[in-house]
Amino acid sequence: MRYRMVAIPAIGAVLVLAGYLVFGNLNQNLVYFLTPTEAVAQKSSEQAGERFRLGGQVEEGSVVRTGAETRFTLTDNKAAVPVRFEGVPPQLFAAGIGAVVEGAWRGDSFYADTMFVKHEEEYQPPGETSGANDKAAP
Amino acid sequence: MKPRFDLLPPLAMAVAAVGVALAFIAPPDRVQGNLQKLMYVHVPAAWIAYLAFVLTLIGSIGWLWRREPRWDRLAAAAAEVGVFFTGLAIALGAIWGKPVWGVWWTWDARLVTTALLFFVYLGYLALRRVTEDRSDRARRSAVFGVVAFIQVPVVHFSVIWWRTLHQPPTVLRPGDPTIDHTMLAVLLVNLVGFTLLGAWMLRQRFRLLAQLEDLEDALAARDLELAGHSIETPKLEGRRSDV
Amino acid sequence: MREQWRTCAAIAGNSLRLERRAGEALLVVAPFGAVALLLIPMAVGTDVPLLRRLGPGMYWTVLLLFGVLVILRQSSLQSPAQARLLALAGVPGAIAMLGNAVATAVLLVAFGAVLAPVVIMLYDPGMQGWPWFLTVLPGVAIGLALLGVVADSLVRWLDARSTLGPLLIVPLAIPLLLGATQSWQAAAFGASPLPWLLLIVTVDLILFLAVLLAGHLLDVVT
Amino acid sequence: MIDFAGVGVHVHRTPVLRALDLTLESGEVTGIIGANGSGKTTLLQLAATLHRPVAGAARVLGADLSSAVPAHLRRSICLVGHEAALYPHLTLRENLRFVAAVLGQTQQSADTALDTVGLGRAADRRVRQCSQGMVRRADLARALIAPPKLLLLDEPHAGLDSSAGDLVDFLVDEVRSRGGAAVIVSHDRARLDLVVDRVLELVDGQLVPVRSLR
Repeated sequence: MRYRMVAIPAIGAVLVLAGYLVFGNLNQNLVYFLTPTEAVAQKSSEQAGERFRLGGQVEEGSVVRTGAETRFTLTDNKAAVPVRFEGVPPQLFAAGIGAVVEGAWRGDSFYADTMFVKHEEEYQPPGETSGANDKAAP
Repeated sequence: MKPRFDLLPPLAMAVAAVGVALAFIAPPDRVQGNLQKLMYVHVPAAWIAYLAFVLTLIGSIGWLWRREPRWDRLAAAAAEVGVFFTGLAIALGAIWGKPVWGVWWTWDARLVTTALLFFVYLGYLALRRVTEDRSDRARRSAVFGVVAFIQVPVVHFSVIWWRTLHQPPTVLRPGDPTIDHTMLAVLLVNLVGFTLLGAWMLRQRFRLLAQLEDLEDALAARDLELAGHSIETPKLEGRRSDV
Repeated sequence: MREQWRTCAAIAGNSLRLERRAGEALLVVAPFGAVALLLIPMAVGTDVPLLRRLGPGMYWTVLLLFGVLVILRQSSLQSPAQARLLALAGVPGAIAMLGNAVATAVLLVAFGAVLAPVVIMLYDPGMQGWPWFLTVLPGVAIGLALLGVVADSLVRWLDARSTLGPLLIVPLAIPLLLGATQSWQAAAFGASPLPWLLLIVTVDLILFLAVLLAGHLLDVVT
Repeated sequence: MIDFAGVGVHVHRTPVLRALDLTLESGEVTGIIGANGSGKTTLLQLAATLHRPVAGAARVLGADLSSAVPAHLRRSICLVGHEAALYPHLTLRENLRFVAAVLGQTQQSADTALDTVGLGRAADRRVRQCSQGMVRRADLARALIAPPKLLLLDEPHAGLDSSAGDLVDFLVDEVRSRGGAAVIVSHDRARLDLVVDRVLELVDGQLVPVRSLR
């Protein structure tokens, strides 16, 4: 085929780009949520009511459920943001778990109406406290 | 052909039955409880779906390379099996997701790509259905089968970068699997059982397609009248109105 | 080789001239898309901060869904007699497809350029990173156009082509849609949209290769 | 130029031609007649390398039709069907110049061709504003841009006045004098017999000789 002189460089370029996209260290930059530290820092410059996503760890002992509302604190161990979530949280939602909420600042609290829970990849029978990884380790 | 004992159906049913029975006996998950047992069907269904789409790719490439109808039949049968199991995996995932995640559906990478796979290969099957001529159908669907599959990894990765919430791979990852070993054993039995079931379905569809093509050929051979023969001279006698 | 590119340019020019005469893409599809942008806020509510966030996403969704109408117009423009003419002129399938893709890409860029002010006016989205848009739009247009010519030749001469074409195109256009919307969002969150732009370029290249290598297979005339 | 032996052709899975034999030498012009639906158009499309035979051996300009036909051979075939290959929105000149461009010819050759068929003054009219006969003439002008080795005409006389009918004779003589060959399908026996060397009738998917009127 006479297209070879066009096709071969194109295949090369695809391989290089695909390799860069898959193995290049980009994945961290691609999930867009603000950490509590960033959210607090941006708070003054944000327009009131601007929606964004906030992600962090649910602080131990901070979860309070009152009727349709759940209050808790999201933290990244440097800053903490009080969150009021309206709606039914996912069953896995608990203190200590990673969560991303979507909503806006209202006063000093973050009012959220959507929540994603970071699901853990471990499946364990009840009663065991350590992961299979630890058990199998020499 | 001499009828001979066929091992695949009884074997597939037996292993799948043992797998399902083991799933009832297996311990419930610490966090998710008995809900986690859906995994024993959900994971094999998704696995077979992906495997089937790989077979569609192989069939498509095979047809383009050798131009033999059996490759086209393989691609078609695999796409049907794949669409069925993708649908099953999505439905089971939704049933499992409602209590665990709190929603039937969540905008997570794995879910979105699986649903898109479903629609891409539904389009593949629709393309096959509306194309009349057999070799034309084989050519068009082989090209689409290859183009669609090249795009699938691109879609997969782009959606992963979009939002990451589905759990990372549990079994297929470097190092020791992060799953209890009893559970892993049960899951593996189910994987084997469902793969055998999928292979059985694939083989049945493959044979049925071959028979349909034979039937088509027989019908075509019976009616070999030339197209021009059906046209007659206009019948004008007794229709003239010259009063 | 050079002669083939000249043929490719002739086909693209002819396709664009036809469009200028018939005026279908820009005079019919563009207002249709603008009406859709006007309808969405009526359906989801006229909450200004919400619409500001939805704006870029709506823009790209409308560009993709209504762009399909622009993309699939090739098969309605060419009669079997004209297809036979091209085949007997010895034009390779890949060259004819690339020529049509060039014309479609130009039309999609024009379509996008018409829609952009409508979105800015109606939705008032954040304008951070707008210079990136100038590279993202052609990238998306080229990808959609290439995907379009592949799908178009797959459904050519089929009765169901007007409905089957979009079903084949839209699911595979997801990387382009994500690349476009996420590069906008990355700019809004102060991250670099470059990875998403690279994704779009990768998809464009893959589809270009698909056209080049599969062109002769899809070149059916009778 | 054409060598068909026992060729069968199916269109949409329906058999149209069966066990057809045809040989056409360089410089030869053959006329084809036949009832409606007898497969005349399919025969011309087969000669234009646009069908793949399901049976028999078919060669056109030396190329075997059971595999891909090289582009440069296809370029020396000109098929003028009963449906004109012109874009209705473009002018006659734009249409012919496009044909010239894809054939690798100059724009001048397109303008000259239009002049030759008597459409030089109507060249800037759009096809949809032209009469049926004008469209026919413009479609025939395609054969003048780059003289073909094999000219295939499907009902060229339909809708043409007598002066334009002479145009068909001119085109055929032009091709013949350059060592090419032509196949003409027509119902106009009177005109047909003036230009062709022999007339064949397509009956039951096969060709049978017909006595000339001359």
